[in-house]
This record gives sequence, C-alpha cells and structure tokens, in this order.
Amino acid sequence: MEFTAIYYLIPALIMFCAGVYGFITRKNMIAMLISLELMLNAVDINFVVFNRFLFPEAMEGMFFTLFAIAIAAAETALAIAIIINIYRSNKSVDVRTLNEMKF
Amino acid sequence: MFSNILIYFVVIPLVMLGGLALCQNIRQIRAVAVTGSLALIGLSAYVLAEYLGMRAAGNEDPMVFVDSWMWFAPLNIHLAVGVDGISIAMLILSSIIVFAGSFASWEIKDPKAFFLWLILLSTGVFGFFISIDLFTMFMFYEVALIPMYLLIGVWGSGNKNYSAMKLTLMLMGGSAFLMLGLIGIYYHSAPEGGQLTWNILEIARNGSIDHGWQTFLFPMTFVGFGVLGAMFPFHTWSPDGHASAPTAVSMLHAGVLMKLGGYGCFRVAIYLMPQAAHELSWIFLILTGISVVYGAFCACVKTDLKYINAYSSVSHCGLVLFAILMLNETAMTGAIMQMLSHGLMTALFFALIGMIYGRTHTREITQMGGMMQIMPYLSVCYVIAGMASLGLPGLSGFVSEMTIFVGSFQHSDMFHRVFTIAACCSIVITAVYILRVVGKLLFGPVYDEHHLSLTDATWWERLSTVTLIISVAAIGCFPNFFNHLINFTFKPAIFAVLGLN
Amino acid sequence: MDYSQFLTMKQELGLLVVFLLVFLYDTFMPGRTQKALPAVTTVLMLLLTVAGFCPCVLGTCGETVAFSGMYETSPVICAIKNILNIGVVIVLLQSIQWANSDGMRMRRGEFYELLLVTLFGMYLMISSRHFLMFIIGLESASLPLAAMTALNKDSHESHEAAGKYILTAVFSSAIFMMGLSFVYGLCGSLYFSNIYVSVASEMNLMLVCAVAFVIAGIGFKLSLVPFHLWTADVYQGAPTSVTSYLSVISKGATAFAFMAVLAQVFGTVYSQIWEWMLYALIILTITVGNLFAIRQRNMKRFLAFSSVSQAGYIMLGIIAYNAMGVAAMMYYILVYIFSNLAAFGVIGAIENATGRVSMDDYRGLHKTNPRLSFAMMLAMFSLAGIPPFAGFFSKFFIFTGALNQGSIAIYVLVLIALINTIISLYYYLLVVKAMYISDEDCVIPTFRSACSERLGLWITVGGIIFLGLVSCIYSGLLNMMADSALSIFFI
Amino acid sequence: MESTLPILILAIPLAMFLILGIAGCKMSHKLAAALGIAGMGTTLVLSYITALTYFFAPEFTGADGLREQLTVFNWEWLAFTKNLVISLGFFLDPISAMMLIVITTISFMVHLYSLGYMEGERGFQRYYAFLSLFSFSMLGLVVATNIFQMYIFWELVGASSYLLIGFYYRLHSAVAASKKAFIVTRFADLGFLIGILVLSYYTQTFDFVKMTSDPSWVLESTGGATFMGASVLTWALVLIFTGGMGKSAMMPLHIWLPDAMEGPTPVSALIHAATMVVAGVFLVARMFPVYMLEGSATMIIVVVGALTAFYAAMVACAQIDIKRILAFSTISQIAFMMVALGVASAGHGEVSHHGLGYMASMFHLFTHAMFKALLFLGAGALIHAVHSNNYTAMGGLRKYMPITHWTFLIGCLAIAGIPPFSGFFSKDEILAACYAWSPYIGVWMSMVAALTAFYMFRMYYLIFWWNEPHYHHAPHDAPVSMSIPLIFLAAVSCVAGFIPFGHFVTWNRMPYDIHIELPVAISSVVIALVAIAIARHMYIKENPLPAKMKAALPRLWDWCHHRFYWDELYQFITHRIIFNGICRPLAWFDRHIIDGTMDSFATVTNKASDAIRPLQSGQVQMYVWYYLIGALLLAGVTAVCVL
Repeated sequence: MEFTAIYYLIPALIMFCAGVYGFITRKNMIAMLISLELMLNAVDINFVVFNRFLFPEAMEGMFFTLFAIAIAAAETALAIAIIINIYRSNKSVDVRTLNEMKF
Repeated sequence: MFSNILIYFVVIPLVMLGGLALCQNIRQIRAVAVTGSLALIGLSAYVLAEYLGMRAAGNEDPMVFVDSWMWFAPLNIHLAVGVDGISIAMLILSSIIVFAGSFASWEIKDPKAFFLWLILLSTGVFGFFISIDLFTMFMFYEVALIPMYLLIGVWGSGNKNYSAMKLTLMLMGGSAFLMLGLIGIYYHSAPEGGQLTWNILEIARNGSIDHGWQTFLFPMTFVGFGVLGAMFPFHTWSPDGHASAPTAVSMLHAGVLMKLGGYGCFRVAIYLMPQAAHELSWIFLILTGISVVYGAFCACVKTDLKYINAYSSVSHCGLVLFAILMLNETAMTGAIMQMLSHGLMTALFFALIGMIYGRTHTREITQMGGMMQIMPYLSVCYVIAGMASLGLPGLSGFVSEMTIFVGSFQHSDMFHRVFTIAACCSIVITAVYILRVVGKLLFGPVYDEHHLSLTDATWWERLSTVTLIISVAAIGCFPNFFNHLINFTFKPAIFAVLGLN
Repeated sequence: MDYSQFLTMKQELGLLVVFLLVFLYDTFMPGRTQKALPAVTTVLMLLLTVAGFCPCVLGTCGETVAFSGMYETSPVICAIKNILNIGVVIVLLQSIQWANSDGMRMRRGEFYELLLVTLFGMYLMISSRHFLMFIIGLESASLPLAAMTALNKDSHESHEAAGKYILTAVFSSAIFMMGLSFVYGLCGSLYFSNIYVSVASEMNLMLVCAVAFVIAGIGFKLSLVPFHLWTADVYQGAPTSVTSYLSVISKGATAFAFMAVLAQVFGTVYSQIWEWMLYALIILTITVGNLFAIRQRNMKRFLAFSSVSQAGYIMLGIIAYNAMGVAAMMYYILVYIFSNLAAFGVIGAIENATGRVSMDDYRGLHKTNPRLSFAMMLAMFSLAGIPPFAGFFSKFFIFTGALNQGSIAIYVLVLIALINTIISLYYYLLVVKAMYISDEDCVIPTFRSACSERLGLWITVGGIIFLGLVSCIYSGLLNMMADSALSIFFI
Repeated sequence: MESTLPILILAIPLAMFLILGIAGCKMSHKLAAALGIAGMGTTLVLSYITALTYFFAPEFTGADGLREQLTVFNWEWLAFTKNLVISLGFFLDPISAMMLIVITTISFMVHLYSLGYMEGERGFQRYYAFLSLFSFSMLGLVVATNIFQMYIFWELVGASSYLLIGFYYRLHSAVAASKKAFIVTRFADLGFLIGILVLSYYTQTFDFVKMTSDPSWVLESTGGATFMGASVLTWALVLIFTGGMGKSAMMPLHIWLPDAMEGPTPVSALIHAATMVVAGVFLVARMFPVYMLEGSATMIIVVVGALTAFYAAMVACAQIDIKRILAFSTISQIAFMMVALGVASAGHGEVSHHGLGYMASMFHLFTHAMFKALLFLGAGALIHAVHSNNYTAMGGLRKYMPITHWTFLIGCLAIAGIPPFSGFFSKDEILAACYAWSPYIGVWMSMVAALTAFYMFRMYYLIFWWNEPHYHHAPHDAPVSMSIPLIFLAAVSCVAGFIPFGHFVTWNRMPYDIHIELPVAISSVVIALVAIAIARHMYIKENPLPAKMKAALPRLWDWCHHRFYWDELYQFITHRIIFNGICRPLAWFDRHIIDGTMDSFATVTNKASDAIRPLQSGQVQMYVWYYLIGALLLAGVTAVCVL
C-alpha cells in the first residue's frame, strides 16, 4: 500500500476540524488555546505534505511551516500572557466570563 | 479665476463667513450680514444688466460668463461656471431672500453661529446656481443642505429634533439617488467616445446619452432633485421641517432651497436626458399632479400656520415640477416663474408667520384672531402674501400659474391637458385655505385679550417684508421682463431633440 | 546573496532605526527623561514621514523587487506607507498626553515599541509579494496589537478586549493559513506572481475555499462582516490611543494589502470568484455596521461600528478592480485617517480630562468646549461625507471609481451603499445633536486640553478641510496608480 | 383716438388706490374722501368724454352706420407664445363705452354717497382705497381687448369685492360672507379659466376682435373636435359661461350674492347691483358672436337664466332683510339679461328679432344699474336711519323720509316695468325677444316680471306704509351728500328709457330702431299693475292676510324663506363632503400613511438594528462561530454559483 498525499491530508483536515470544534465548544481558555494549536498544526501538516508529495522540487512549504510554527509559538505565548492577566482579574479562565462588552 | 464675475457669488459669502468669524458683537454681525447681502443683490443686478446687454447685442450662446477651471484633472472635474436667464433669475431670487432673511433674523439668539450657518447655506445655494459642472453642482447642493440640520435643531422650535433629522435624512436620501444619477451621467457623457465630462454644456453638445441608460438615470436624478422639490410622496419632510425651523431658515429653505430641486430637475434631468423625460414624464406628471392638488387639500385642514404654508408649498412646488415635465417652452418658462414667485411669496409668508409667532408665541390659528386690529401692518402684508399665493393678478402668483396652465394646455396630448385641468383646480382650493387662514387669523374679533398689548412691526421687519412685497409685485406687474429673461434659455437646444414645440 | 538588496527596503530600515532609537532611549535613558519619550518618538516618526516624502532620502524612484521577488516597492507602495506614517504621527501626537499619565508610567516604552513593530509588520504586509512575507507581516502587525490592547492593566475591559482579540486573531490566522495551504497545494508556489499565472486553470472547490479563507483572514483585520465581531469589543476595551491606531492605521494598511492580494494573486479569477464574494461582503459590512452603530452610546464602540461600515466603503474601491478605484481607496484611507483621528482626538482629550466616553456625556458640549465640539462635528461631517469636507470627496471618488466598472450590478451595489450613507448620516448627526442641540445639566466642564492634543486636532481638522479641496492629492494618487505596475492587473 | 384719456381713465383710480392704500392711514378722513371723490370725478368726466366722443363723433361711425371697434392701445403684457399674448389694452366698442358710463356714474354716486354713509367709520380711508381699486378693476374689465385681460380684471374685481364685503372685518358674518363670495366666484372662475384654455388651444388667440369679427373661423379652428360627446367649442363656451354664472350669481352659483350684503350698503349698490354682477352678462355679450354659433351653449344660458330669474323672484317674496330682497331681485334681473342674450342668438324665431335680445339685455343692464343702485342707496338711507336691515323694524317711513320715499318709489316702479320709467322699456324689449324666441319662455318671463312687481311693492309697502313701529329716534332723511345721488339716480331712472338705445348698442354695431311691441307691452304692464295691486292690498297696512297666506302654504314659505335650502346644500357639500370627506382623510392619510411610510423606514431600520443585536453577543466562541459560518457560506455559495 502506497501512502499518497491524501492519507496525510485527511487526518490533517480532521485535526483542523477537531481544533475548530474544540475551540468553539471548550469553555476553558487554555483548552481553546490547545484547540487553536491543533488547527495551526493541521495547517503545517498540509504545507509539508503538499511540498513533499506535490511540489518536491522546492522547499517553500517546509519553510512556511517553520515560520508558521514560530508564529504559533509567539501567538501562544502572548495568549497565555493575556489569559493570565484575565485570570488575575476574573479569577477564572472560563471564556464565558469575557462577556462584559456586548451588543 | 477672479476675472469671472460669477465666482464672486461664492467669494462674497465666503468673505462674509470670514467676517462673521471675526465679529465681536451683534452690531458687527448685522453689519456684515446686511452689507454682504446688499453686495449680493448688487452683484446679481449687475450680472442681470450685463446679461441683458449681451443678449441685446445678439449673443446667442446658451450660457454666458462661461468659464471653467480644472480641479480634479484625472476625472475631468472642473469648477465650471456659467449662467443663463434661469440661473440669473434664481440668483436674484436668492440674493433678495438672503437680504430679507437677514433682516427677519435681526434679533436671533446666538447670532454669530446662526449667521455663519445661514451664510454657509447661501454659499451652497449661490454656488449651485452658478455651477454648470455636475460635480461642483452636487457639492454645492449638499453644502446647502447640511446647515439646515443645525439651523433647525438649534434655533428651531417645537419638535425640532425630529423635524431636523427627518428633513436632513430625507433630503440626503434624495441626494443619494442623485449622486448615483450624476456619476452615471458622467460615465455616459460621451456616447461617441472621447473625453468623459461633467460639464452640462458639453454633455448636451456631445449628443444624447444612450437611451437605455437615460431611462435608468432620469428617474434617479429626477427623484433626487424632486425630493427637495417636495414631490409627492417625498414631501413629508417639508411640513415638519418648516414648522420647526426658525423664521429666516424657513424663508431661505422654502424660498430658495426648494428651488434647487426644480432647477436641478430641469438643468440636469430634463436638459440632459430629454428622451427619457419625454417617455417617463407621465409617471412623474401623475406624482406632481397629485402633489399640486393633494398639498392644497391638506393645507385646508391644518391649523398650524407653518403647516398650512408648508403644504401650500408642496402644492406650489408641485406645480413647478409639473410644468417642467410638460416639456414645452411656455410651461417651462412658467415653471421658472413659479419658482421665483413661490420663492418670494412663501418667504414673505414665513417671515410674517415668524413675526406673528414671535409676538403671540403660538402658530395655531384657533388660538388667534383679529390680528388686523392688533398689528395692522403685519396683517396687511399677510393678506398681500395670501393674495399672491392664491393668484391675484398684479402679484407674482398669477402670472406664473397662468403661464404654466396656458403652456401646459398647449400640449398636444389629451392626457397632459386633462391633467392640466386637474392642476388648475388647485387655484380654488388655494383660495379656500388662504381665505380660511386670513379670515380666522386676521379678521373677526380679537381672540385672546392678551394679544391686545402686542406691538406692530419694527423697522427691520418692515424692511424685510417690504422688500419681498415689492419683488412680488414687480414680477406680477411686469411679467414680460422675466418671461423674456427666462424664455430665451428654452429656445435652442432641448426641444430640437424632441421635435417638440 | 546580495546584501545591497536590503537597501531597497529604505522605509523599513528607516522605521527600524526609529524603533531602535526609541528602544535604546527607553532602556538606557534615566527615569526623569523618560517623560520625553513620547515626544521623542513623535519627532522621530515625524522625521521618518518627512523623509518618506523626499525621494532622495528614502523614497524609491521606481519599482524595485528584492529577495527574489518576495519584496517589492514602488511609488504607490511608498505613497501608502507615507499615508500610514502621517497617520501614525498624528496618533503619536495625540497619545502623548495619555502616555504621560500616571497609570502609564511603567509601560510607556512598551506602547511605542509595540506600535512601531506593528507598523513594521504593516510595511512588510504591503510590500510583500510572497505569502510567507505576507504572513510574517500580518502576524507582526496583529499580535503586538493584542498586547497593546491589554496595556491598560487596571481595566477589566482592557483584558477582556485583549483576550477576545488574541483568540479570534489566532483563529482567523489559522483559517487564513489553511486557505494558503490550499493555494499552495493548487499552485505549488507562494509567490504572488506564480499563483497569479496558474490560478485560473485551477477552478475547483478547493480554490473557492482558498479564496474565501484568504478573504476571511484578511477581512478579519479589516473587520468585514461577518468577520468583524471582535471589532467593537476591542475598540471599546482598548486604550483610546490604541483604538485610534487600530481603527485607522491597521485598517488602512490591511485594506491596501487586501487589494494587492486580490489583484496580484487572484486577479485572474476576479469575475469568477471574488467579485461576488465582495458584493456580499460589502453589502453586509456597510449595512450591519450601520445598524449596529445606530444604537451605540459609548463613543468608542460607536466609532468601532462606524469604522466597520467605513471598511465596506473602502472595499468599493477594490471591487471596481481598476486604477481609479484603487486610487480612490488610497485617498479614502488618507481622508479616513484624518477624519477618524479627529474624532478619536476629541474622544481622547475628553477621556483624559474627565474620563467620560459616553455620547450622553457630550450633551451641551459646545457651550463649554466649543472648539472640541467643532472639531468633532467636522469629523462627523467628514465621515458622513458632507461637503466641503474631505469625506465628501473621498466618498464621491470611491463611488465614481466603483461605477467605472459599469455593470448594472455595481450600480445596484453603489445604490445600496448610498442608501446606507443616510443611515450613517443619522448616527453621525446624533453626535452633533448631542453636542449642539441637546441640553444637559451636568455638562462636561470647560477644560483646556493638552498642547499636543490640540496640535493633533488642528492638523486633523486642517486635513479634513483641505484634503478634499486641494485637488492634487487625489489627482496625484490616481496618476501614480495609473502609471504603476499594479495597473496591469486591472481590467 | 388719442390714448391719453383712456390711459388716465384706468390710471387715476389705480393711483388713488395706491395713494390711499399706502398713505391713507396718515390722512384725515376728509382728505381721503376728497381725494377719492376728486379722482372718481375726474375719471367720470374723462369716461363721459371718451364714451360720448365714441358714440357721437362721426369718424367712428361708418357710412352705413356701422360703428367701429377701436383698440385705443394694446400693450403686450405677457407673451406666453408667439400667438398667445396677454395684452393690456383699451378696447372701445358700443358696450364698453356704455359700461364706462354706467360704471363711472354709479361709482361716482357711491363715492359721494359714502361720504355721508360711512362718516366716522374706522377704516374710512381704506374704504375709499378699495372703492378706487374696484373702479379700476371694473373699468379694466370692460375695456379688455382680449379674454385674458378680462380674466385678469375679473379676478381683480373679485378681490376688491372680497375686500369690500369684508370691510367690517370684526364681524364674523362679514368675514364669512366675503370668504364665501370669493370662493364661489373663484370656483366659477376656474370654469372660465379652463374655458379660456380650451378656446385658446384651438384658436391660438385671446383677442376678442379676432374671435368675434369672424366667428365662423373659430368654429373651423376647432376642427370639429369633440370631448365626451359635445363639441369642444360648446365645452369652451359653457365653461366660460360658468365664469359668468359665478360673477353674475346665476343658479346654482348664486349663493354668495345675498350674503355679500354684509358689506356696506353703498358697496352693495356699486358692486353687487350695478356693475360687478353684470360682468357675466357683459362677458357673454362680449363673446356674443361666438355664442351665436353654438345653439347648445345658448340654450344652456336661456335655461339657467330662466330658472334663476324665477327662483330668485320666488325667494325675494319671502325675505325679511330688505337688502336681501334687493339682492334676490338683482339676481332675478340679471337672469333677465342672461335670458335676453340667450334668446338673441340665431336659430329660433324670426330673423328680424336676431340681436334684439342682445340690445335689450344691454339696455336692461344700463337701466337696471341705475334703478338698482338707486334702490340700494335708498335702502342704505333707510338702514342708516333705523339701524336695521329688516323691514320689521320699519314701517310708515314715508312721513319721516320723504326724499327717500319718493326716490325709492321711482326705483320700484322702474323695476316693476311701469311706463314711463326706464325699466319698462328695457324689460319690454326683453320680453319681446323672449316671445319671439319661444312663447313658453315669454310666458315664463312675464310671470317672473309679475313676481318682480309683487315683491318690490311688498317691500315698498312694508317699509313705507304698513304699521309704524316704535322708533327710539324719529328717523329722518339722509344728509345732502346721500340725497344727491338718490335724486340724481331717480331722475336718470325716469328718463333713461327714452334713450334711443338701439342706435348705440347692438350686436352687429348697426343702428336698430326700438319699437314698442304693443301686445307684449300692454300685457306686461297690466300684469305688473295687477301684481302691484295685490301687493298693495296685502301690505298697505297691517292686516292678517299675509300671515294667513303664510299659514296656508307653510311649505312654500319655508322653502322660499330659506332660499330653497341652497345654502344648506352647499354647506353640506363643502363641509361634510369636501372638508370632512376629502380634506381630513387626505390630511390623515398624509400624516399616517405617507409620512408613516417615511417614518417606518426609520422604524424598520431601528427594528432591524434591534433584531441583529444578538449577533454581537459578547461571547468569543459565538464570534468565531459566525466567522466560520461566514467563511464557509462565502465559499459554499460561490462554489454553487460558479462551479
């Protein structure tokens, strides 16, 4: 059995959807962050797979992935910092407490 | 740029704005307002004389004093000016009303801001009338609209917030359609290729706009301007707006601003898109015909003086649009004369209503009576205004209405003639509501004993009203002068296209 | 590798220098001189702006490509960067008073450094011709903003805004990158030019999704409906200076970048795919933004929704897909910067002096603070598009540009947009009404705003009045656009 | 003819109006009156010179006796199109010359009379100003060279009539009456205007000379066009006649005239008896050659006239207010003139009588103006003396007011058609013309003539004989300024009948010899005498006979007394139907439907704004959810559409 691109892409898509699902349903902000990480990683997989299977002559996808990982790390760090901030003032990491401003 | 005389119609108000900004006290403000408006009257008189001289010398150009300065080169937008008889008539009208309006607001509170806005408004008005570039025309049009909001909102009375907002939004709604129409015209201004242009004369010269587009753009522009011309069913801003506006603003608004609508309908919608006008006129004839009769009927039952006058304006301005749509020389001449006439007499009306309201603090005719005994001068003026409104010969209303009726009835189509007869009926209804007001307000015994202590007009009020009355009588007594002034414009271009007349 | 390529990035380098100087000043200068940091930053930024206008110093005379086509600069790009610079100077000017307030003493430097970093990101975003560069620019323009939003440590709202912002932003960038991965999968390259060439032959569901995701990702930053929901909360929660920065600079840069992406990447599928997407988005954006704005009482939130609907108008310049439209868009951005900053300047001044931001607090303002209310009124008129203020011209030109496309559909779209201007006029007039017409017992007392704030207001008011009347600005932009390499992408 | 005098005839009253109107309030009463009277006097002299020159100077009469039509001057006032031009001019032909005499005479008399009658009234100067305005307008009307000039002055007389009726503006009744007069005539003028429009559309001219000199051309120019079954010419003429109906108070547009008696009595004499109300007759006479073409139009004139004459005479028998009686008598007499004009047209009767009715009508106009003015002024003197309009407050006055009594009696005899007073001659011609046209109409009109004699003498006896009530102050004759006009007019009424009117005024401007048709004359005199005798029997002194008759025919009395409920009908139409049925609903419609629609745009926007509020729920996850849905929808919908 040969592993074509689709075998990698479908798990990536599932990962992405799981991330989206998790992001929308989890109430804990940390969990949401994890979901986000899932989504970003799914994207990374996509890039790598495309590069590896479809366009192996250049390394654009790989490089993009590297940068994307870095960006994801930065995002997470910033998000964690802000969540901590929120925890300080709200004593909670429940996303539902972020509802002071609306309408 | 400053060698063109017309540009001073905008420069003078701008200088006045600057002068007002520097004013320290009420005397200076009044001085600026009076000097400026006198200068404007003088300027328009000068332009009129020059124009007549040029025509007498055999000048056959559609417009004179034409000049154009590039503004936004890539879009070919110019600051283009030029006048013909119609614009000159409108300029004279505006300057007279600005003059009278300045006197009518002699003792307004917070005069500096008031006059600033008022003069800004008149800048827009003058700019509109001298422009022949669609862009600048539209720009000045909107410049004239927005000060209304503050003028009514701050200095108004009654339900002023609602009225001011309604007026502004409805008029801006009209100008939304208008803007689309104007840009559309621009993009179809050169049917045979070549440079697109905003210049009205050039568009007219370039030949007719593509027919399919005309049928789309004509309603846009006509409705856009028609809103300001109080066309049914877009007239409802008028009663509320006028009722809440302070005196001078009502004067300027009903007297001049509503004329922008009629003028624009002619200058843009009809002049540039005659075929569509010819084909679609029946729809708008029905609407304006309704305006004419309907406004008059509504005025019959209102008890607030300003509402009565506002509905009367709906009726009279409806007649303007009605006549324009007849697409013949006489009726259109009548339309312009009606604009002049209505502008002057309605300004007179609003001035008087403001003066009466300033004394009695009510505009309900049921709360007043016998004013003739208390303030005879104002009452007599009111009767004169009423007579002008109901079309007494010798005053302006008669000549304009008759020109419209006779002109409209010359239309070869039976439908148009029948509608003319329907519109004629308004003269009876007008008589009904005018006499009803005159009878209740001025005649009869004094209703309220407290009114007995009220005083008659002051000198500035007299000056304001006398100016207007003289103008009304001048048109009424020497109509042929104005007729010729206006008439010339309708001779050349437009009817040739239609094969009418 | 030829390191002289870096020299084509003159503006970026200049900005980097400014950033470094500010950073060094903040880090190494003694405490008592720290109060001068805002002023120093402003002056430095001003110098950069001035330099940007002198071609001999910073500006590039022609179109240059660097880093094997990842980076591009051209007169048009320089122009938009200059426009952003002007906006940043005004924002900085207006923030001096706030940055020097007690609560900000410890974080003064952070604000300026983060701000400059985001600006740098925007530069990259505008100049990039490769999606990697683009995403780096986008993220560095977006992530520090979350930190800036949270800058107001004592305010719960500030935290909440930052939380919402970071979560949605990351989500959005995930979607965006997903879209990019699709594009990559289809075209095998992330260079704009390569994609442009090959994208038309790849019409399939994946491409449609890719375009939709890219539009969503960038639309998020532009706050197009329905990707706009963070806008109001973040604008409200963030410190006023950050909000003003967010609302004009970030939006302006993104709008231009959006245009570049749509034209240079997906230009060949304009009429097939994204024209209709934009129709829907524009109508939604303008309408929903307006409908929400009607009911707002908090001035910042109010301006947030107003900026949502303004974004819709900005999009009209893109949908036309022609040089005239894009020039009008740039002009619109410029005018919008001035108008909105005038409004935020007033809001900021009042907030700094009294801490009040509700529209109801503005009642009767003209009696106590006539100049502030005058500036606010001009800003509102300009935003609403009332002549003779600049907003009128920008609106008119953007409509003219859009209608240049000529189809009936665009006429309908513009008509909808025009009808929406009436709604927008309504809520802008509400502010004017509050200040000039409504009477209130507890009016905000007369106060004298700081020198810097006044200067900022004078500049913006001057801009509002003169930007429209002085015709060479728009004409220049249009000519520049017509000459630029971008114009080959247009129909 | 030299145009200076004609210009002055119009200019002097106008100048007087402007002077008195603008500066009047600064003047003393005496000065104002002196100015007014002097002005009118000058006009009188000038008019007489002009008219008499016209009638007697040989150069205006052709060799065959044909009188020329002179357009003394004709200034373009407003040019609608090349052909349709309103000119202001001075047109002199027999009828306008005659009208000049009538108007200036009566007007001067009224000016003079008012000096005494209006003495000390507030607004005395205003009164003279308005009188001058009226004289100006009326003179302009009769000398109009074109139909539009006539319309202009037509409106002006309407307005001056309005102002004068409402002279006592403090009284509700006067204000209401003036309003009514204006609106009713305005309504009629609408018909007039439309008539002018229709006529001018086809003929492309307003000019009288052009229309009347060759009427068949008018017929041709319409090209046989029809509208709703009738020819357009009929329509035009009937509509123009409508205008005349309004001014001349023909049924059903007569209702304003009785109320117009709220004005000062001299005004009633001038406007509502002698001059303005005959404008309708004058209009038809002016257009007579055109009317002759259209049998159906003249038929309508005859029918309307005959009905009105009878109706007004009936009503006059049951009125209490002496001015009302005179008003209805005026209506009735004008109807006589109308009928005469109607029967003058071709198509009926003997050829020799063509044009007789026209002459008779004009003759009656002339004599009626004199004796009706006399009667009104006499009534004014009575009212001045007893301070009441009702005959119930009078009685036996012959002893107290001999001058008034005798002059009034002359007036009554004149109107009753007793020779040798002027009314006899003119009425006789009318009846002769009627008999010639159709015996039925002749009999009908004779009956009306009998009624006329009856109600006039009923009034006469009730005022001057009957039972003398208790007077607080003994009534006495009016002062000299009031008596002179009475005596003068009485004298004119005595002799005017002997004027060879046919030599001056005929429809074709050829002289025509009047000869009394004995059968008609004798029978009508007999009938009149019988009617007078009945009146004398019933009313010479107090007796139960009138009351008995009233009781015998209560219904008839009620209907007559209430003028056949026309006013109530109008009240119903205007108030119930037009005001409450049209105006109010329209105003409601405007406020609630039209304006409501406009407001509803705002409301709907607000509602929509409310409705989408939950979108911005404040929950990040919802934001993201909408984001996702948006992105997917964008992709999905596009994919469905594109792929």
